Amino acid sequence: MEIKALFVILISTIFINNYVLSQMLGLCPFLGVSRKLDSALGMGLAVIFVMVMASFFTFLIYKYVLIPFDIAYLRTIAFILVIAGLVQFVEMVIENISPVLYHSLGIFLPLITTNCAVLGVAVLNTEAGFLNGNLGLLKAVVQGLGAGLGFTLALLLMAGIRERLEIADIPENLKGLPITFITAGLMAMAFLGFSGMKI
Amino acid sequence: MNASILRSTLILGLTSFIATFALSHIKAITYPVIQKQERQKQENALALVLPGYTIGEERTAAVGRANFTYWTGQKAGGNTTAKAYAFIAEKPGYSGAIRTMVGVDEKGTVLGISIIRQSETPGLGARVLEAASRNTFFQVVTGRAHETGEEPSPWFQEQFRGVNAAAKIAIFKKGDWNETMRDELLLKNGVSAITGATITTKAVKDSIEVGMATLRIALEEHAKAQEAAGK
Amino acid sequence: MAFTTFSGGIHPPENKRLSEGKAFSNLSVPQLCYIPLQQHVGKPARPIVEAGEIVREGQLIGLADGYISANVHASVPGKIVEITEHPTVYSKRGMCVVIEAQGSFPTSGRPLESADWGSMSNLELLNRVAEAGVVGLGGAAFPTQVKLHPPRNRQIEALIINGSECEPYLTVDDMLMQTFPGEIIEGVCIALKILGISTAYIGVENNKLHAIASLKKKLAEIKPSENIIIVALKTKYPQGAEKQLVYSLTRREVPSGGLPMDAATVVQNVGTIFAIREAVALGKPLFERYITVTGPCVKNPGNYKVRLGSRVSDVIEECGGLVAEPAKIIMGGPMCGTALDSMDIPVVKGTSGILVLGKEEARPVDYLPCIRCGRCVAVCPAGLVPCDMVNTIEKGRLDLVEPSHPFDCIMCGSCAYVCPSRRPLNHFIKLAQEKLRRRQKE
Amino acid sequence: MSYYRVFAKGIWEKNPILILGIGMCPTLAVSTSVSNALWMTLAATFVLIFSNIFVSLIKSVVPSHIRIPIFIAIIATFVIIVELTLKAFQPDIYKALGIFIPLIVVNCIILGRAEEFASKNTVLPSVLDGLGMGLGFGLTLTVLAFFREILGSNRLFGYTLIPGMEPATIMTLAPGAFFTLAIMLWGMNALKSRKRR
Amino acid sequence: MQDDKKAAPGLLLSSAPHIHAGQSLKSIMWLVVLALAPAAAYSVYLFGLNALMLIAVSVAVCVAAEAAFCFLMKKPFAITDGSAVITGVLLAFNVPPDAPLWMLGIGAAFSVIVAKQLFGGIGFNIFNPALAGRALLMASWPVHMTTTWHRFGPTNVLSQAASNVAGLPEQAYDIITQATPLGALKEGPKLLADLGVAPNAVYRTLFSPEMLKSLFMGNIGGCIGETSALLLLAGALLLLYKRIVSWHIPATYIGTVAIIMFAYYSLTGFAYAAEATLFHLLSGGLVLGAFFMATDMVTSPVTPRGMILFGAGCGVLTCVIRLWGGYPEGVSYSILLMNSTVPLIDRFIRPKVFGTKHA
Repeated sequence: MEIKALFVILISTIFINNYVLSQMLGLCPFLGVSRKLDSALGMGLAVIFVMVMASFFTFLIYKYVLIPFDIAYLRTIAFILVIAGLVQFVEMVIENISPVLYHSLGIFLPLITTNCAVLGVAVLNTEAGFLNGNLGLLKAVVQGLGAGLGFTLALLLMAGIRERLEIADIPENLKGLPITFITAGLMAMAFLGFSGMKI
Repeated sequence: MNASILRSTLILGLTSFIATFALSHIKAITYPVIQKQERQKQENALALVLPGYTIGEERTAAVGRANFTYWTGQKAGGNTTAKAYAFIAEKPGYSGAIRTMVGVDEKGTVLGISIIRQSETPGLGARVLEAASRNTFFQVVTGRAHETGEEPSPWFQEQFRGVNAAAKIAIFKKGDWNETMRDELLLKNGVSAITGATITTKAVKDSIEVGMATLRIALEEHAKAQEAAGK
Repeated sequence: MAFTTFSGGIHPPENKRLSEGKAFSNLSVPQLCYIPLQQHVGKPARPIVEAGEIVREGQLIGLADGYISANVHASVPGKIVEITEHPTVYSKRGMCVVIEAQGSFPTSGRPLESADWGSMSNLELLNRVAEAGVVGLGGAAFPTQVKLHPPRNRQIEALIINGSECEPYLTVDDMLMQTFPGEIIEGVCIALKILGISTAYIGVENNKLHAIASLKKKLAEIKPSENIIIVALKTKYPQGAEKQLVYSLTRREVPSGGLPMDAATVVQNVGTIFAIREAVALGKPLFERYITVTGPCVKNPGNYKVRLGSRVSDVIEECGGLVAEPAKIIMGGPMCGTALDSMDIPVVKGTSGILVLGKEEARPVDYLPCIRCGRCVAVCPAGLVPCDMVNTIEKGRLDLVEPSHPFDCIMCGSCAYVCPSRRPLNHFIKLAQEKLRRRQKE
Repeated sequence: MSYYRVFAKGIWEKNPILILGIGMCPTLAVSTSVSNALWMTLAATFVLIFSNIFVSLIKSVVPSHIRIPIFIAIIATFVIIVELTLKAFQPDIYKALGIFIPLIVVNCIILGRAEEFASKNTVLPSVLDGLGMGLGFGLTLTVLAFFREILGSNRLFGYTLIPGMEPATIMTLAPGAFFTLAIMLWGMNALKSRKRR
Repeated sequence: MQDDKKAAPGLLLSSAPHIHAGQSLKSIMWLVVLALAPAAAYSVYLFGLNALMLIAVSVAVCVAAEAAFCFLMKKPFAITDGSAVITGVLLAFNVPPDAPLWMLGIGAAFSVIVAKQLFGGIGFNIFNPALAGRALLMASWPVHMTTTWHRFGPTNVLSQAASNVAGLPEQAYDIITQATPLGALKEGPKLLADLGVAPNAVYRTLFSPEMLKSLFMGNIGGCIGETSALLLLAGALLLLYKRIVSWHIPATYIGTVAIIMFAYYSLTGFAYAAEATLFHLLSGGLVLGAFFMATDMVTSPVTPRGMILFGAGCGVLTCVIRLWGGYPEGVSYSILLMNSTVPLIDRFIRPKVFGTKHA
């Protein structure tokens, strides 16, 4: 039962409520880092990693610090500082452990602090109504994972498409951001096919 | 080096302190308002589904696995006091749960419903909230707006008024409901589905039926408990 | 029976019936001969005659200049009018030796004495090939002595004879195999001796059953000590492309960027083998060759022996002239040949045929955008994705082309043949190859 | 740079959304109706101006290596102020804007202005800069919302526009947001390239 | 040059090859139109004049929109290439037969301009224009897209089958006969159980041999072009024979759906596993989608292996949406979703380059 619930959360956050294409979160990196497939993959992996970590820590802080001390209204400031600190920490750790990994992920890490999808997942984990019911720690982490995977999926698809659009006869003034938005719109339309899905 | 770290820590700490201090003040100001708002919202919903009734106590009963919350209402009319109840009904609709506040009288006749939460498809299921707006934008800006105090209630919710929740409620495909359909539909204890959103309609209908059944059990248990306490 | 083949390829209408089975006939000697000094890959030959000089038939007039080059001989006896620039199939202004025919023809009509090549050394044989100016007659025109003399560190295991003639319309190799099976087998033996090996495969497409039969019959008669195997191949274009032929016969892939010798093989066209045999056994320089003159616009299509340096206009006239307005005159086959802008261009060693197409047959010049139908991918024998590669090239993004292996394109033109948008895909790839090569040099 | 220029650049030549291409998430997510857009503008501009003020005030005190956390803390404080105020006094708007109120914290426009402008300028220009940027953001957002509300719900400020017309629901959904902004950006590029010529 | 009289100025100069297989963009496009023609004609017979009007409006708007856009953008316009006509026909094929004309007009303009021309016109679009148009309509006017099904008289097979179910209340009759077959399958049992009809009665009706035969022949409700599997297959055979469509995508698409559906119904212990599988293959837009829309050359992979992956992906998504999704039908959404993966498929699935070790 538990496993099934986790699976449902995972599928929902990847496909049905994709963070980028249906919730419109994390659009800045989605637009900024989708020009090349390689960097899209790097960014995606970094985001997955940070989202899982952030879900874990912010949930603990929310449940065991903010709620007991009745300072839940401070969650925004608490979460963003935790995420900023986390990103900094992860950056340092990766740099020490694996320079290769740091080389491929490192440049994206500072960008993640201001990725609203990361703060978004942390905040949404604390909203009782989201995804039918209160989330436990495990569910929060799975939601973080799903959000990261969904973000990465959208990012990779977009990067593939944009690499192909490099050589398309797009009207001059539409090149760059506008056509990317059109593509995102069409992708979002395709993702509407998942709406109303019940697993 | 050490001095700079110390200074940084000090500044960070000071900033946090000031921020927290300021925020706690803001919170002190806004919290009562927020709580009042939330209470107000519930009262409004209850007033909407139990029109003319005085809201009594809020009761919670353990029915089945979950806790069931309901409210009692009373209306003094003539020599008798009419009793009524309100409860929250919930069923998964097309996407996500649909939560409805339902008011019924003692016989189970629906006095009013109010959909509190839904995330149905815009243009289809989300039309459970659709109300025919009396004024158009141009009427408003040209100052020819109808003089009406409140917005009309959504037709989908309106049509439940008078339906017997204790019996099976039938769903018909008659298109958008209007006042002229009321008698014909009530005769069959039915409602008209939202075009293209039968699932949503059925979810609301089912939730009301189930909620009504649960309410009955809860009331019986309450009566039993009262009896036991009385002895 | 499943015939051995490669993956990809196309089945264009063969259109060989026009000239198929028509016995060779000699075209009369042209009055004026324009003999290009460049008839091969590599450096042009150095002229060793001057205007006004009288030359014999078969006399050396251009000397191979460098390692990759080939001798050029006079194809008619007569007086050298001038040595001048003249359009050739390789260049708009190629140096040509112009000979006005006069005097006697010692070689024509009389059978030549066969030399005892069996007693000669390898080097001696190779020299005879080089002296005769033999180059690849299939169209590539690579100097044959170079090909027959691979570097020491390369182990060669088999000689492969290309009798596929997969180009539509052309029938000259087919007729060579039908007419001169004995000579070809002798040529194979010579080439094997030069290479110092004993295995040869002759790959013939299964639409040339007569050729296969006559070769097999002759082989049974001669019973050479060498191991010569005649293999019927599936009829498919480009069966005769070197790398595909090697793969079909040996299941070995010539590595990307490599030559057949990297797959331990040497490939020679049957026409070249015939020329090797004439050079070695008869001591006859390469100054004439068999070609197919064909196409719906030619009055008497057929297979002819032509003196090198004959102009296309003369050749066509000798074949009865044109019966319809030509849209395109092509030197070589319709898939790989070159479209000519002038009928003054002379026949060279690498000319396997002259094809005159009408408006109906010729592929139009205009093309449309790619619709990514994937046909080019399905037919590409090199396993490339021509459509994507060319879309990138078309947009000038040469920086993105490299990963799609542009240098593995063998220019067979299968992609352009099937492209519904009529895009000149292989042409674009060729341009990209040239640009990339230039860039690499810089 | 004159005060006027400091103020006006955010509206057109350095419009955060149309030119700089930042702050996309709230732009797209809350532009379903004009009133949402106006409230979002108000909220964001409030945070923008006050964080700019405080950043410019403390810029000389803060060591550069911890400036980002400090800026974030300042911004977050004002975001929470906005959050609580809206929740108390405009609960419906708070519900409609939802998660995008707390997410003002990570809006690139605000941190960007703090980092790029307020930390280098005095208070008055910082206020003007914040106001200009907020206006530029709001203007774009409102135009976007204007079209989306009309086309997507046949309404303007919540009132029915043309009775009987069937609106295209997609305009209220994510794809509609993407398409409308794309068209706005397209028009912007066309204007720019015409000016260049 | 000495002999000027022999110069031939009328000669075409172009690169090799000098001959061509003959099939052109134009001939391909018009053959596709021809292959769609029987289904179009039948839809007019089945649904009446409105179907004809819808097809005509859709085609006209597509062509006009393309012409207008090309004129405004000063691009050459090739009406004869027929691609806009195909988009128009396919879009009309994907809407209910009683849909309003104005709606289809908007969808057609969107298909051609946004989904195709903004990306650079023919050959550059990422998404199938007709399906993008349909998705737009689906999200914009869901009521028209999901409820304007043609109401058949009592001669229709669903009506007849429904009247065979014992004790079917009037409302239940409506529920079965007003929906498409897939809609009836998805929502029918649930809605009817409410009215006291056992789900098995519904299944018996839906999976009866007459029903399956009707699905094959096309005497059934549904979108304009999807009803007759027989006529669509006839058109598809023409395209297969002319090698305009290769087997890879349709075969893997339909095959995947068959395998998953059969596995699903068998594993859940459903009594009519085989019939249900056949029902899924013949109903909805599967045949239309697999042969005419998933195979759209521009928006599908170029390599055979890529096509197989693409077809299988379409099949999996279609099953997922049909079995668990909110919509009864998932063909068009699954093709659209797979369209967005094509650049990645094409990038990572390439043929093995001759003479190299790896692909």
